[in-house]
Amino acid sequence: MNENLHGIMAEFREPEQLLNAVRAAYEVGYRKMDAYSPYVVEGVAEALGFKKTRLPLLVLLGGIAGAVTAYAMQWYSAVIDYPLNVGGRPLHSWPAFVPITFELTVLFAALAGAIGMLALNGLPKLHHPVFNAPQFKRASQTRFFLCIESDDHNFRLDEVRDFLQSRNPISVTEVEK
Amino acid sequence: MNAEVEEPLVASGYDSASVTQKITDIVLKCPLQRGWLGGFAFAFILLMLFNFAIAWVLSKGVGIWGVNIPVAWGFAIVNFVWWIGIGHAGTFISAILLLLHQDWRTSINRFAEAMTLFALACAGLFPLLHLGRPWVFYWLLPYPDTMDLWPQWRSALVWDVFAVGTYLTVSIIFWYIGLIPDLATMRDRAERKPVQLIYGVLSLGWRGSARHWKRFHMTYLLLAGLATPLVLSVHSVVSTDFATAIVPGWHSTIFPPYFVAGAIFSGFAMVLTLAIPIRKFYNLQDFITIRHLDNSAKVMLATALMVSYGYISEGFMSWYSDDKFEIYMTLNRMFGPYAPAYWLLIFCNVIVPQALWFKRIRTNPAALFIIALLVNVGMWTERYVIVITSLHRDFMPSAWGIFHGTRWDWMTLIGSFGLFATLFFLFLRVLPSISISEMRDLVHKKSESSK
Amino acid sequence: MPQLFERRANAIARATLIAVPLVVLGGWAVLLAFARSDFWTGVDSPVEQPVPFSHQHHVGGLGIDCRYCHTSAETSSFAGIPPTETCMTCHSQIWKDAPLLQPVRDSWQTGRSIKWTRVYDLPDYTYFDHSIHINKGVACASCHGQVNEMPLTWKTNQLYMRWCLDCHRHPEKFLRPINQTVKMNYQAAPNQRPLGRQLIIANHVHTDGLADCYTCHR
Amino acid sequence: MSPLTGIWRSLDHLERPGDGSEEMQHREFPEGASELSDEWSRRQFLKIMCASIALAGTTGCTRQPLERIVPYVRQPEEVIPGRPLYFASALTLCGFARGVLVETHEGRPTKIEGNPGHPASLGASDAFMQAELLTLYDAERSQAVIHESQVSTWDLLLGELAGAAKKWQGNGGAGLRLLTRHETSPTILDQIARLLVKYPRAKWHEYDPLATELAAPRYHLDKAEVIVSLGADFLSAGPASLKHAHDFTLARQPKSTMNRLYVVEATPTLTGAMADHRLVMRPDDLEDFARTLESGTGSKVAALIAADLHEHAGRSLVIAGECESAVVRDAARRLNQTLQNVGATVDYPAAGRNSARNLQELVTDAHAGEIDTLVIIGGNPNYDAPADFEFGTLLPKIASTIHLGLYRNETGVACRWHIPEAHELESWSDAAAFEGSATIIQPVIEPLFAGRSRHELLAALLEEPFSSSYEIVRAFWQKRHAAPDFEQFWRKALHEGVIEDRSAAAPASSPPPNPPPPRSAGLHLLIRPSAQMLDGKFSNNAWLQEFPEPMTKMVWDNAALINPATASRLKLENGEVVDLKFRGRSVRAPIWILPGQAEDCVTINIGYGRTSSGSIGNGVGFNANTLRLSDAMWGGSGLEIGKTGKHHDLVTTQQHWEMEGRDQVRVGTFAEFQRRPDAIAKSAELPPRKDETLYPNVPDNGRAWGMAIDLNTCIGCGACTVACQAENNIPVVGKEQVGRGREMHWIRIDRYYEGDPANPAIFHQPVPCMHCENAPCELVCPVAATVHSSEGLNQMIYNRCVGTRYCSNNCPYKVRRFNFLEYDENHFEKPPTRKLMRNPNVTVRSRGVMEKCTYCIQRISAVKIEAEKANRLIRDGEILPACAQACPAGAIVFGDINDPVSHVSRLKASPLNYGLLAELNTRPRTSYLAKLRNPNPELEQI
Repeated sequence: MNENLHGIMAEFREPEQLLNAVRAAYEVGYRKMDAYSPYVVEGVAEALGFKKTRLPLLVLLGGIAGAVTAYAMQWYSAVIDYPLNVGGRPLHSWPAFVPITFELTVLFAALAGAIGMLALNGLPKLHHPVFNAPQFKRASQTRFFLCIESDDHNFRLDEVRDFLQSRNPISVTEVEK
Repeated sequence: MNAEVEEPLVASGYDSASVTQKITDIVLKCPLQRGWLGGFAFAFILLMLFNFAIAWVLSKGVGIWGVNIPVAWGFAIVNFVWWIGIGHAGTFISAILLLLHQDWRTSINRFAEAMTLFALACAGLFPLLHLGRPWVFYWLLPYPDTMDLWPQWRSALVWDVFAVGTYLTVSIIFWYIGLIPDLATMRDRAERKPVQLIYGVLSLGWRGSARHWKRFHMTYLLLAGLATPLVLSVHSVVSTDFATAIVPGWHSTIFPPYFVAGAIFSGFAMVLTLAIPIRKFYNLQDFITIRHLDNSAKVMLATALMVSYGYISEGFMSWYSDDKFEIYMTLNRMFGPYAPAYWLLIFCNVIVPQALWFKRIRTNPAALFIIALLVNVGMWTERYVIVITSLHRDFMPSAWGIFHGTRWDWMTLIGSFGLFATLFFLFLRVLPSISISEMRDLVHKKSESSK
Repeated sequence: MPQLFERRANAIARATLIAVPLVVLGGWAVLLAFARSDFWTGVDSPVEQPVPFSHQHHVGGLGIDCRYCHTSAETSSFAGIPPTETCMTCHSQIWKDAPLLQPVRDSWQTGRSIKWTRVYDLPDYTYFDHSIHINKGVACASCHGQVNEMPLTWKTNQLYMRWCLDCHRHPEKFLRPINQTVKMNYQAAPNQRPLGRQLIIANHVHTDGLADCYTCHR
Repeated sequence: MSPLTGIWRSLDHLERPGDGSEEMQHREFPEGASELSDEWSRRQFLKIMCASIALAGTTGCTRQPLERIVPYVRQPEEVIPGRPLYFASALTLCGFARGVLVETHEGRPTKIEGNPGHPASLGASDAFMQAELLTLYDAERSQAVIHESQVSTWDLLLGELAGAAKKWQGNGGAGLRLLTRHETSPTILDQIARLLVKYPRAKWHEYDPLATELAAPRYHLDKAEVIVSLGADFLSAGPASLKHAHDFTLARQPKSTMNRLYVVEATPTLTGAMADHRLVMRPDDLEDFARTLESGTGSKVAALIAADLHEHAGRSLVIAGECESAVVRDAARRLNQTLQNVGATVDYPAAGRNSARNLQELVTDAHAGEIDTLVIIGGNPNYDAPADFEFGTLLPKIASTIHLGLYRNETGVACRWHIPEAHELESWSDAAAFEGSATIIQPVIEPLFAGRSRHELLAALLEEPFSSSYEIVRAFWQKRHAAPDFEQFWRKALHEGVIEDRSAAAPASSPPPNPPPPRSAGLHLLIRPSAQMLDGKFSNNAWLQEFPEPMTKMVWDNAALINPATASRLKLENGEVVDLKFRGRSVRAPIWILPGQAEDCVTINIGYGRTSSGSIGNGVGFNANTLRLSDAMWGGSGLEIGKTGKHHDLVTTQQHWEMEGRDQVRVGTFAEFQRRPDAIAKSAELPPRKDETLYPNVPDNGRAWGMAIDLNTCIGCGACTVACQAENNIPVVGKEQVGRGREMHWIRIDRYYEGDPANPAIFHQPVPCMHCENAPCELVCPVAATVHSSEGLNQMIYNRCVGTRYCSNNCPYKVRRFNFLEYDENHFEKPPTRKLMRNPNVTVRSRGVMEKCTYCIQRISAVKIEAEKANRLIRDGEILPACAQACPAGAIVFGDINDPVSHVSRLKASPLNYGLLAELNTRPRTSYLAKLRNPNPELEQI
């Protein structure tokens, strides 16, 4: 069979079709597949067997890092490195250290979230096989796609095509690597 | 919101295709209109005026402004606070309303966020220009210097640096993340290769994978969750620039909430000031419907009431505190040399918004537009009153003085509109000014519910 | 739909995303390092003078005391640059016609001063007083280095504030017995720190407030 | 110190006359200045600061420009580079010497202080004395001999004089006239005497616009318990004012007794502000008052005051103003005699009349054409002579007119010859103090502009072989003190700065007698010297132009002062320009409404409206001399005011004069004080107790600097303001900037009124930085540019300041000043001479940084270093901030408040001590002593 095959892609008009197709494919036993849609379709990801993401944890860690960095920096510089008598206030004026601690917490958390999202999504990925699909342009506009990939362990070209055809898509195409 | 009386969020007869087309065509298809060119040219002229004013103040010093002793803070700070305030609506709409599941935010959050960024850009400039020696601004940042010195963490100005810096960064991230799917759409709808390439790079190769969508949404929610306290904190920190001082009229515990309310108030005013012309100009009445205007107006009304409460409690507290300095300051605000400014702000921020109690006015774009403009003026005046009248007569009568903005002050203020408008006009031309993916979602949900 | 980008675009894109922050940070680090470099601060690079005066010869070779020329080092904020007269006390007798010394003789005849170039040049807003340092056991060499080994004169420290602070916060690291302050051949004691602590008492060094801003800035 | 300092280069200097300017530019003490050439490196520095935008992230990496060190060729043995030298000399006011100590750095005078050993200054100074320094360095002083408005030379003048001399030898000097200001210099008087012997028919005239009373009485205010001033501003005007202020405050201390001061005057003065009872009346009413005071009958008030005087016979004193009519002055004198005050509190020295004739005679002779050569030595008669003399029209009538003066002023311009005069700090001379003791005036710097001394000109007239001023003066004193110990005498005289030699008793000048003004309704004109310009002598002095007038707080202008009631009656308002018509002459002047001014009295100050003063003084204010008549030198009745509908912006440094019940100045009576000493200071809101705080008590390093300002003795003269300006390189910013509220003075004098605007109580309060222990300014600075020192100083670090100006907003006292522009490069600070005058121990602040009072940290450091070197403690009073040193009333005291016996600690322990706005819990280190009044209880009832 074609070594240069990325997978087989079906194009649907309605999100519900996609959702059902994915559920079915999963039951059949396909795992290495992905769905593409112009906006988020509830349930598809779960149907693909994608349960939970580690993003929240990343964000939490980022936040903690920010808080610690901020407070440590302020405490060290004001108490240890160059203690100065500022208006008779204590060197360790912790209430005054809170705002910056808060801000850096948010900053680090946000950065962690954004970078984490890109990293986990493997973005940027300017070149991707699915773009080879002629009609894939519409994936970002109106249509819904399901692509069952060739490296799935029970990928059989004909079975997959038949399976997808059975979900009455607009079209079914082979996607080159 | 009970649906039967509610105006729809999107006019009927739209599916994701037409939505996509209508929004992307503004950028990709429709030719340069005369209106856009004219507006841009005017904005650009103002921007050049801004540059000139900045060049002059950098070469001569802040002495060209009206600032003096006792009124050592002038327009620069007033403009800073004003712009920052305006910069609050965007994040408020996209973050807080998102968490509150207000899906009417959908069609206005994109350019509200853009507005936030451009407002922050203007705001960010003023503290720098305000400095006596702008070329050493970086001494406010912590870094290993040759003097073993650090910023003075007890100063609210340092908090400001971090607050505004964080807010700017997070807003950009939030905005950009939200843009990615739309950039992909642009990439796929663009005809010309270079345009495709540009949007292609910017969209980072987004392909709408379900897993990606999942993480995308998660991130978007998390960011919203982070931005919500942030947006509240930023203007609170800005308010501490005043509240941590001992100056009568500044030293007040109500400042943080009262500043935040004021910020959102002025923010929504600016949203309307922009939305109403845009929807007309690009015939987006179907997306930015009367309902959006109505809701925004409601938010304005609510925040206007909070701000009014702020004014009242300020007056009450100064009487209640029985502090001779506070009392004098309050009376001086109302009846002193700057009384006209005070009554102007009361008129714009307290009296005028009362009109928004009436649906007829809330749903009348023209009226709303005028009210929004008045509120913008009113909020600027409020900051002017807070800064100037508090300073010009504080503790030592012997040191009392008066402040007048010079023509350079006004040039810098007006010029900053130029910067804001220029950026905004460019934004309209190169980016989808309404979130396409979210609109699709909306249209979809709508068709669902109609089924 | 044809691919908009080739395969390698992915690698390039990721590389740039990682490179940009690295370059920015790196550049900043380089800038910081440069500011502290001897090249920028001019440490160890001889300063051109109207007369190529050799401390090595006069101090190291002839063993002339610092204070013979820098007369006010012990009494005034300014250590003093010798008037032409001082040079002529010897050079009216020896090296009378050395071409190198022509500027000195000119100055002596015309009554116009020799214009030396500063080697240790503090900013105008920083006030340093030689006398108090000498009188409290801070040696000439502590700041000026082994001038007795300098054929031409250069500075041996960067004169950054943190450098001043180092001694103002921990004088014990540098103090000498007062009678050793002008000695060029002084060997730092192995037990400098404990010795230093004793010297703080012995030399009546009041350490509190040494790091006050007003100690140096007015 | 070497007496030769002044002349060690003057011989080679002689060969090159008239190249002052060139000298200035290129040879400004290259030998002397073995230190950085300041102004250059500073400009460079600014540029590089700007460049550092590019280098963000690497402070301190602004590479220093190459700087030169310029050593001496031959180092004067008394000079130690980096250490100042002090010379005792004297400056004259109306001709009378006031001893000074001049601080010089490498040959550059940088500060003037009073000479503690001198009877007329007692170590104190006033604004004029302080500001002389600026005049010395004024690049607009005349720099070349001018003949027929062409640059000429001294030698050519000598030639012309030689020609004239032949004629004079023939006719005994007929037609030769000498016009001087009031002269007390023994040497000058001697030279003139010899000239008059040589040319018996030559005549000498003296004219001084502020001529002091013939044989001025000498007051001993320390001995007087009840003082009545009849229009006399003895505390702040005249050559003895410093002594008066000093003695007055001695008797003002609230001990078992405290002196009582009645002041009767028409226009508010500093003396009036100090009064326990201030009676406001027109000059003609004042005469009646004087009479009733004598008779003890008449008005009840007068009777009560008279009674008080008689109660204190022998311990009382009546002082008549020099501007008052003979009637008043004679009354005062008779009163003092009947009260047996003469010999106790006042002496009337024998009228040592000198042979000078007055200006009147000169004018008559000139019109009679009897004068062919008029030599004007100093002065500016063409500007300040009485208007009816028409001096301007008279000068051209004289064949040869020669003017010697510091400036080519109105007179210099009108004379055929003008010779630049050497400043008193540039040349040798001598002068007598008000009470007769002489002082050798020794120069502290080479003549900057090749000026000539009066001695040299007189010597030339005497056709004596050239000898320097030094030789002339020394020769005179050798003759006067012909003794073998002359050398010691001479050195002692120079070192002490005063010669106990009454034989040089000051012959006072002949005053313009003021006839009793004819009674008449209508407005009364009062012409008074200016507290800033004096008689115009200082009109090109930017420090004094920007020195707030003590009563009006006005700068860069003079005005027609008028009482509120009169103003409202005539519908006049501040700044309205009016025509003042007085006996057929008129002048345009802006109105200023002044509380405490007598009704229907208009006061105008002379010294303004100059036309040939220089770029600073020209066209500032209006010329009051145009209304000054020889028979009404100090004004008179018959003034009319005509409206013009024009307006002139008048600028003051204080707009609001009410205290708004905030107790800045706390006042009580002596009686209250005796009953409950602490009642007065505690009359207002009290600060929180020391332990009412969440903050840790910051330990200091043993010393804690503090300051106490005694409002009871402060007379509000403002000497501190100018002294501070001189000491701390404080820039002048000009009228426009002051108008915008940007004056730079580190210590200001606040003036408050209380009560009836017709005759309010007037308070003065000096306000420097309070050096708060809980300093609000420090808390808000984002870059730690202002923080606390271990000795409790509120440090301001200019080079760290980024200029957010938050500290100023948060300073309740508003004592911080900001460099809104590059003031160091403005018109007043730019001239190269100004750079020489800088105090090398104080940083010159660049644009965009905050600055404020430092308690004169440079002086603290200097003393600390000396004490440390000697391993000794700092003595109490060893450190004197400039303001404290200048204050004639000793009202400002500085020291260590940790030392319980230090003067400042004792003052702070006084029950009168209170902190300004201390209820804000700022814990100011500068505190005030409440003001006491000692009113006459019976008079209170009326």
